[in-house]
Amino acid sequence: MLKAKQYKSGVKPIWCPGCGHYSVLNAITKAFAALEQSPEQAVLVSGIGCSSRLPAYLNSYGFHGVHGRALPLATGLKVARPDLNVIALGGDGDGFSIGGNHFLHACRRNVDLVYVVMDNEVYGMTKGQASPTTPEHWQHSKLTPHGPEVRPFQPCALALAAGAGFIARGHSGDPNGLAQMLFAAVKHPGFAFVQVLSQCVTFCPEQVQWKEQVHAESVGTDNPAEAAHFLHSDDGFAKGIFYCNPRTPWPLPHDSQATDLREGFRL
Amino acid sequence: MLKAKQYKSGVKPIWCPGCGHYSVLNAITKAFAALEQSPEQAVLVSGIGCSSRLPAYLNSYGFHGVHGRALPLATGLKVARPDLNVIALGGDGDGFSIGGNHFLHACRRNVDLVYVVMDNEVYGMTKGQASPTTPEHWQHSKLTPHGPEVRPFQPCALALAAGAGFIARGHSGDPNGLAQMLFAAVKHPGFAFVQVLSQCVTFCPEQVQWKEQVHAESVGTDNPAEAAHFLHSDDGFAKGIFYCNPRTPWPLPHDSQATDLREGFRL
Amino acid sequence: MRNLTIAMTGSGGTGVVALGEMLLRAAAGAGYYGILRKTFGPQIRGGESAAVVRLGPRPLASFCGEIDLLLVLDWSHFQRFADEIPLSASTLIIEDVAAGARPQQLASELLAREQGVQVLDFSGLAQAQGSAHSNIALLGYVAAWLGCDGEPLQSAIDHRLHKQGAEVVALAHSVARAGAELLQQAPINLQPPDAGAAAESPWLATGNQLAGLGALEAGIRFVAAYPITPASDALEWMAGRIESLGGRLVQAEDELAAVNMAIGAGFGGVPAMTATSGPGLALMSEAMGLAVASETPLLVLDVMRGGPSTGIPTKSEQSDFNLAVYGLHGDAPHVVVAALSLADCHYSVAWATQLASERQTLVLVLSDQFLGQSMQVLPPLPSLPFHAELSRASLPPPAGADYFRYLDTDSGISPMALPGQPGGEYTADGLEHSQSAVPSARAQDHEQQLAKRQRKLQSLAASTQWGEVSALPQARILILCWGSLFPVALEAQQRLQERGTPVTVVGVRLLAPLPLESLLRSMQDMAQVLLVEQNHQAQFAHYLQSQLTQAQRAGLPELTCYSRPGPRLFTPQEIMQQVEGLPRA
Amino acid sequence: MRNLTIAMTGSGGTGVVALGEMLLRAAAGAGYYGILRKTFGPQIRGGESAAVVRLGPRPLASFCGEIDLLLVLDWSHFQRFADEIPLSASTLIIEDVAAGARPQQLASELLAREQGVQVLDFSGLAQAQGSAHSNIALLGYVAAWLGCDGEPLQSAIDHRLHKQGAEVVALAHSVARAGAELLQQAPINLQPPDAGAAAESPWLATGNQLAGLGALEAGIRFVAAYPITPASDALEWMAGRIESLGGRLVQAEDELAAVNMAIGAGFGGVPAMTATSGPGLALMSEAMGLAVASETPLLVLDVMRGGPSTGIPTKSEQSDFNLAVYGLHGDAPHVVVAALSLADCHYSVAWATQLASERQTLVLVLSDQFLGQSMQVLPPLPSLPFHAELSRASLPPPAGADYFRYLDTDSGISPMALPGQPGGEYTADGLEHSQSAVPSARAQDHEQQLAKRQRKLQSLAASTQWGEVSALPQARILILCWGSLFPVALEAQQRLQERGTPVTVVGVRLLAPLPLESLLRSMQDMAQVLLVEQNHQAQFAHYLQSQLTQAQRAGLPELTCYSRPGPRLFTPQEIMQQVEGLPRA
Ligand SMILES: Cc1ncc(C[n+]2csc(CCOP(=O)(O)OP(=O)(O)O)c2C)c(N)n1
Ligand SMILES: Cc1ncc(C[n+]2csc(CCOP(=O)(O)OP(=O)(O)O)c2C)c(N)n1
Ligand code: SF4
Ligand code: SF4
Ligand SMILES: [Mg+2]
Ligand SMILES: [Mg+2]
Repeated sequence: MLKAKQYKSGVKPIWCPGCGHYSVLNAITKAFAALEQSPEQAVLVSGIGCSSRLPAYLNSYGFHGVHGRALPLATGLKVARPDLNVIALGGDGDGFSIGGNHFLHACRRNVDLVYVVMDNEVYGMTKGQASPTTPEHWQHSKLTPHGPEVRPFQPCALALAAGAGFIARGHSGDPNGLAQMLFAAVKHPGFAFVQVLSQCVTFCPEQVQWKEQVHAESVGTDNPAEAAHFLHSDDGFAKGIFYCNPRTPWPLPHDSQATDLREGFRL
Repeated sequence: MLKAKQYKSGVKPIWCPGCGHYSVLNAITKAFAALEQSPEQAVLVSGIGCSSRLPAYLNSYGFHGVHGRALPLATGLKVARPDLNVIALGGDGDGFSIGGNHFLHACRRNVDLVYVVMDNEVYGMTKGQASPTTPEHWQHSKLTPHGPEVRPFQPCALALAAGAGFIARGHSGDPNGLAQMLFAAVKHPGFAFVQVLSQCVTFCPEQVQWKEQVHAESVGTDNPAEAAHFLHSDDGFAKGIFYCNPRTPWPLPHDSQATDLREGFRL
Repeated sequence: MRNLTIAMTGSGGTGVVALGEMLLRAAAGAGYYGILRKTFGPQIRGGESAAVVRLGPRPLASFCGEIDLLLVLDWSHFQRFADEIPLSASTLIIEDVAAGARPQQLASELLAREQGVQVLDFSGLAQAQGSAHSNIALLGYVAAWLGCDGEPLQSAIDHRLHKQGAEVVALAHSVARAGAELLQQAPINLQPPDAGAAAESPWLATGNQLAGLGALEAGIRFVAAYPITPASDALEWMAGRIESLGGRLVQAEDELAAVNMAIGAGFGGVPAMTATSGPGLALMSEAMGLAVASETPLLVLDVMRGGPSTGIPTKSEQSDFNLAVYGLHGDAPHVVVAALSLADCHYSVAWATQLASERQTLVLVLSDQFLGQSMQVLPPLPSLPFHAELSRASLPPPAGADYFRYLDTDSGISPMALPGQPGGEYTADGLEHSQSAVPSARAQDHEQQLAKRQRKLQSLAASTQWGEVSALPQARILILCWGSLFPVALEAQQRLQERGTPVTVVGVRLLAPLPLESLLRSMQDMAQVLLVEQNHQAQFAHYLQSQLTQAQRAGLPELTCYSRPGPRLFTPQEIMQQVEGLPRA
Repeated sequence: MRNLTIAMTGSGGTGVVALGEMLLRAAAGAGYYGILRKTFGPQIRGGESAAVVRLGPRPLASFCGEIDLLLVLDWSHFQRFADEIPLSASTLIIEDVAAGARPQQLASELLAREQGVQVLDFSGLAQAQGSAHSNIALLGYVAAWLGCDGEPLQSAIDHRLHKQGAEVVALAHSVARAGAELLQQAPINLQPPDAGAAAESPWLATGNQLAGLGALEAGIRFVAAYPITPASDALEWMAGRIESLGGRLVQAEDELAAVNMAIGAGFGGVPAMTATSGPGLALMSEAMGLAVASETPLLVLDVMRGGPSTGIPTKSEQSDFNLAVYGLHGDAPHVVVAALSLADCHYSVAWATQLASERQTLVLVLSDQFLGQSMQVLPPLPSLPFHAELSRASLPPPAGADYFRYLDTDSGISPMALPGQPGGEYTADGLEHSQSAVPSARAQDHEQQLAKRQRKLQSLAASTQWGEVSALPQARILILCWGSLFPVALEAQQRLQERGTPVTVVGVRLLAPLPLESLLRSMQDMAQVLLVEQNHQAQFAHYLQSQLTQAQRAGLPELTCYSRPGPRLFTPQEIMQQVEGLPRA
């Protein structure tokens, strides 16, 4: 049995001091300790972004792929190697902007993965442009000087509409709570989506206020209509497991006899 | 004033006899007649698929782009040329599989476009593979011999969660009703999504039954929670304008004085 | 040694494609070898279609430019195939009474021809039995002429129609018999091709199916793909079989997902692939670079079609060469292999499967619509010695704390740990990295890793699988080609020899890294080298030139390049014409 | 004519980059020309960073390998820049007392050097005034030495800090003054560079900004893009300005959307572009083919970084050449242009903007991180005669019912109707099509359209803008390069001439179609040709060879290629060394 700290790789994170992603890293190691995860059986798969650097900081296997493609990479791995505990992770830009299509289809496909999005409502790595979850009138990027002027994405509501069976939101200010959530997500059979409010102190210093804004909710339901209702009236700062409705993960097992591949070619 | 027929180009459709897409073509010409649309001011933009061949059959401008990218093509055109009436269209594969990300972001971005998806729950053009809207246990494709085994996409529910301001569903069996819907969609300021159940007689002959299954609903609402409730309990065959909540289309106008581009370079 | 080519045209519903398939199968049953090509208009159903069957006593891997017999069930749209079905004065034409008006342009020409047009009442024969299938009557008629109207024809019909029930099959048998009987009253004024002694149990297969076979036999156990013509049927063939081997096929939401899924599986140690065509390959470019940089095995099959852009989706062309060889950003060395025939789809894909695992990188296989979708009668293919897992297993296991995933070894190949293996934990990365897999922007690491990734492929250029050489002792002319032009060039070789012009033919299987020494050796004693390829820009020819040093180039015979795009298939005749037009040939 | 290079290093928070920028601006105000390069570690904040400023009396467009003065605010991580800041025995080092321990490897070397290490108390100076900004004290000190510590320094500080309020500015002024005063007690044991008579009102700009300027001035009115280093700041510059010209910039959800949006706008007649770097360019491959096939104007700016895959995002390399030139599926001719200097980003992008509209196709411009993110003092750039709309308007209007969008004209350019124009209605298509824009799979249409799309670019190869030639009369050696190596080669030329070796330098701006005649002309009288480029595989060199016929190649002088990857910048010295190592030079 390993302690939480023993899941770290020793590679020093590149993150800014105060970045929320540190807490997510800690929450993962805590969850691993609780899960008694053997490091070689876990694989952390990510895209590109500050958040996506995380796999290298863990003592497990990892794949730091290309921007936006953590989910297909993880899907291929998990389908090919169902014995592994595969956790996909990344940022809001990686997951909801360039990776939006894979997010939808992963929710629907329901492969037994955990997907953690460290949502800081900004592109940290590329120095502060708006992401899909950026507030409509946030004017701190030169690329969108008037603000995005577009309504922010609702990741949890979308996950529900797309068919995800486990939907939760955590906060980097509460790594213990987050660790528990991740524990549940790993245990959940099928696709589990965890949105983590994880502040970017460099480009959105206002996010340190989040610790005052988040509020725990115990709305856990397995009823999609109830969940939809809740998520459509949500202020974005509720914390908790909102929806949990396990179904058999994909791919389903099929009976198939051994085939002579060459059979069909013979006249 | 042109008659509906006068909006056709004379190029003979490649569609199979009985294909639902013929009716969608007719519905568009009817809507154009009702709108007194001048052909040169309308542009039909599509991706790839049987459905996406439609622009060539109209007398307007058109762009038959690449698979899945009708919406960005249309978005660029409309933002650059707000004077035009831009209608994006295509199939369920084009729009919800490869094009899923653009669908989400177009709903959210709310550019003043109409997007018509001719949903036949199959890839017609490539000879009958499952699409995102294909029923879970449809086993008629050799590519997915056990069926997709994945829950079908809910295009309207997703459009709502993604932020679309106009959401409707029509049926190719009712071209007049569809024409009225398209009329309303064109008049709607901002992004308008119209899902059309349009049968593929060749690969899903069972879809001719749709005409018995569809039922008109007058649920039009501007309340997202109500709409969400309805769409989450929908059987997929309701017809009508489900949600209509206009907001100012993107891009918003900004005051901006003429700038000397070279100014900032001087010491 | 007489071969013969039979073309069939009709519009949707007349069943010419079914006719072609049953005819090929029946002929194969009677000892013929042969090959079948289907061609369609853009319509999914109800449009024009055609099939061309070539039959003879030896395996036939290509078509020639001549049509000996044209069977017409419906003349409408015939002009659309004018390029693909070139009639000559000696083409015998047999048409159904109900075939409709002959095409204007052809009408006068047809009347003035050496061989007349024979009009027969196949529809009437069918109708007399209550069937609408004039194609079956025609099938019986032609089968009788070929001498395969007995058991071979019956089982071809059974094979095609058995799912439609016993009644349909019985009716078809009797319509076919009526057609066969017609031959006695209306003989075909043409000698049938020679039948041979076909192999014990010959195979009937398309190149796409054989590619799938090669992949699965060599160990592919994960496929992710997005449907696209003309690659889909390779995927469909695998989809029905991979699960019985313990593998899985995923229909992905798009090509970006497909290729990344395959990379994920490959990272997990499961040999993985995707298949696509030009537009999909373009979309995969970024992720293919990831496979290169992260050194993850990845097999990509590109079944080429006419380009650029959506182009001509249902027709063949060799125009994705540039994208396949050069289309990644950064310095991204990888392997590109081209299948040299339908049967070679099996070989090339199996070899490529092993290479991807062995070299831990992207291996691209180029096939094309012609290879992929044509159907051939061929002798049973041998089992091949290519195995993805074996070659993977031969790598040294990671050595605990000192394990360097990207170790700079002599061979350039580093030990690859697999998830689940304790002590091998590392994070694969598309960022440049040090030997220990930690991201690095240092010049030293970058140069080391770039060199290593290049080096691990270099030895491949010397592999015996690099290509196929068909040498003739006195040849002073070399025909150099790649991919699906190889069988065409071989046929040109044979015909040229008959005319007293011996040529040697080389088909290049390994396009990158280019097997330069072997190529130079094959060129060295030649007076002329003719490069042939099927694209507009002579893509391979330019590439070959780019790889030669000034000195090498100076020492070479003159290189002449004959390159033209699809959709017309290459014929032996046009290659012969080029050979005969060479300066001093 | 003395230039001088000053490097500054620190860790995050010490403000070396701000120091560099203010120093360059202050120096420019005092008549210096100069260039600034910033370099960062992977950290967004708090990591290591460095700046290098080169100053002199004439415009400086490149860096040399020598560091004359090293200013150290913090030694930690210095080793990370060892490749980029090569110290020599004659480098003068000035460090702040609080700079921390000198790096192990350097410590003994530093003690044994010709120039000592001067330790000064900049942090103390700042602290004495209640400021934490030792960088400002150092700035004042160096500015005094350069003679720009008066008004020029003040306005450089104002420019940088005015947004932070009057108090901050006032404090900075006084800390800077204290630094300046320190010079009297502690003079710098090095002669400052010569100041010149800088242009009337010199410019300070990065290549990315100048690319943006070129685009907007030539008529770009629509931009869609997805952020990526090092292209984002070109986009950010345009974002703040395009609306005042009536245009729009859209931040797209990904690169696939970005490039398709730009194509949509281009189809609408609005000159449109996107900008990206390697990974994004790879994702755009499919849609770029659409622009080619549908003949839609499209400008794509690729600011290259280290590859393959995510590679080295913040460093420069010329390794996207292959992807840019070859990376589309099918036969897809298009234009590729490379910017030859920071100032040339303006010229090349403006020209490319016009070309895209004029030739109705994809024009790719290659810039790189060095050009894009370095900042230069330069004379005001002239207005250019390139205009996208003008050239578009010169096309004949569609002629009603007979309008053929893809008419096979002599020039290959067909009249392009714009939506809104009655009588011009057509459907642009990526499917192969006839002249009248109706989809077609016929060989005749395919060949005609392929030839037309190729032909419309061919005349470009003869355009006067093809490249820049800096010829010396007696030169028998040619240095051939492209993109950002041109200024480096020019500096090598100048230094070689000083040593009595005259060479000619050619920088190729038009990479595709290749201006072969001009290149052959420039090579013909040479004894040696040295190709230099910054990538691992010698991508351009191979391409050049691929374009030469056997005869052309035989007639050429020997071609030697010197190619190496980033992240190290190329220096004039290493090019000189190559020239001097040439066989008979
Ligand atoms: C194909 C591609 N496009 C763009 C980029 C540039 N890029 C790198 S990270 C990033 C955004 C990261 O934002 P997010 O996912 O929110 O992560 P964060 O840095 O905020 O944790 C972008 C746009 C890239 N690497 N690849
Ligand atoms: C990049 C790319 N991938 C795949 C294809 C192949 N393809 C063409 S149409 C199509 C699906 C069309 O289905 P849908 O959009 O539902 O239209 P339908 O034919 O059913 O009307 C596919 C997969 C392609 N043309 N381009
Ligand atoms: S830029 Fe933001 S997201 Fe990135 S490391 Fe810094 S604080 Fe974290
Ligand atoms: S295949 Fe289906 S969708 Fe396509 S034209 Fe035929 S009926 Fe319509
Ligand atoms: Mg983020
Ligand atoms: Mg469909």
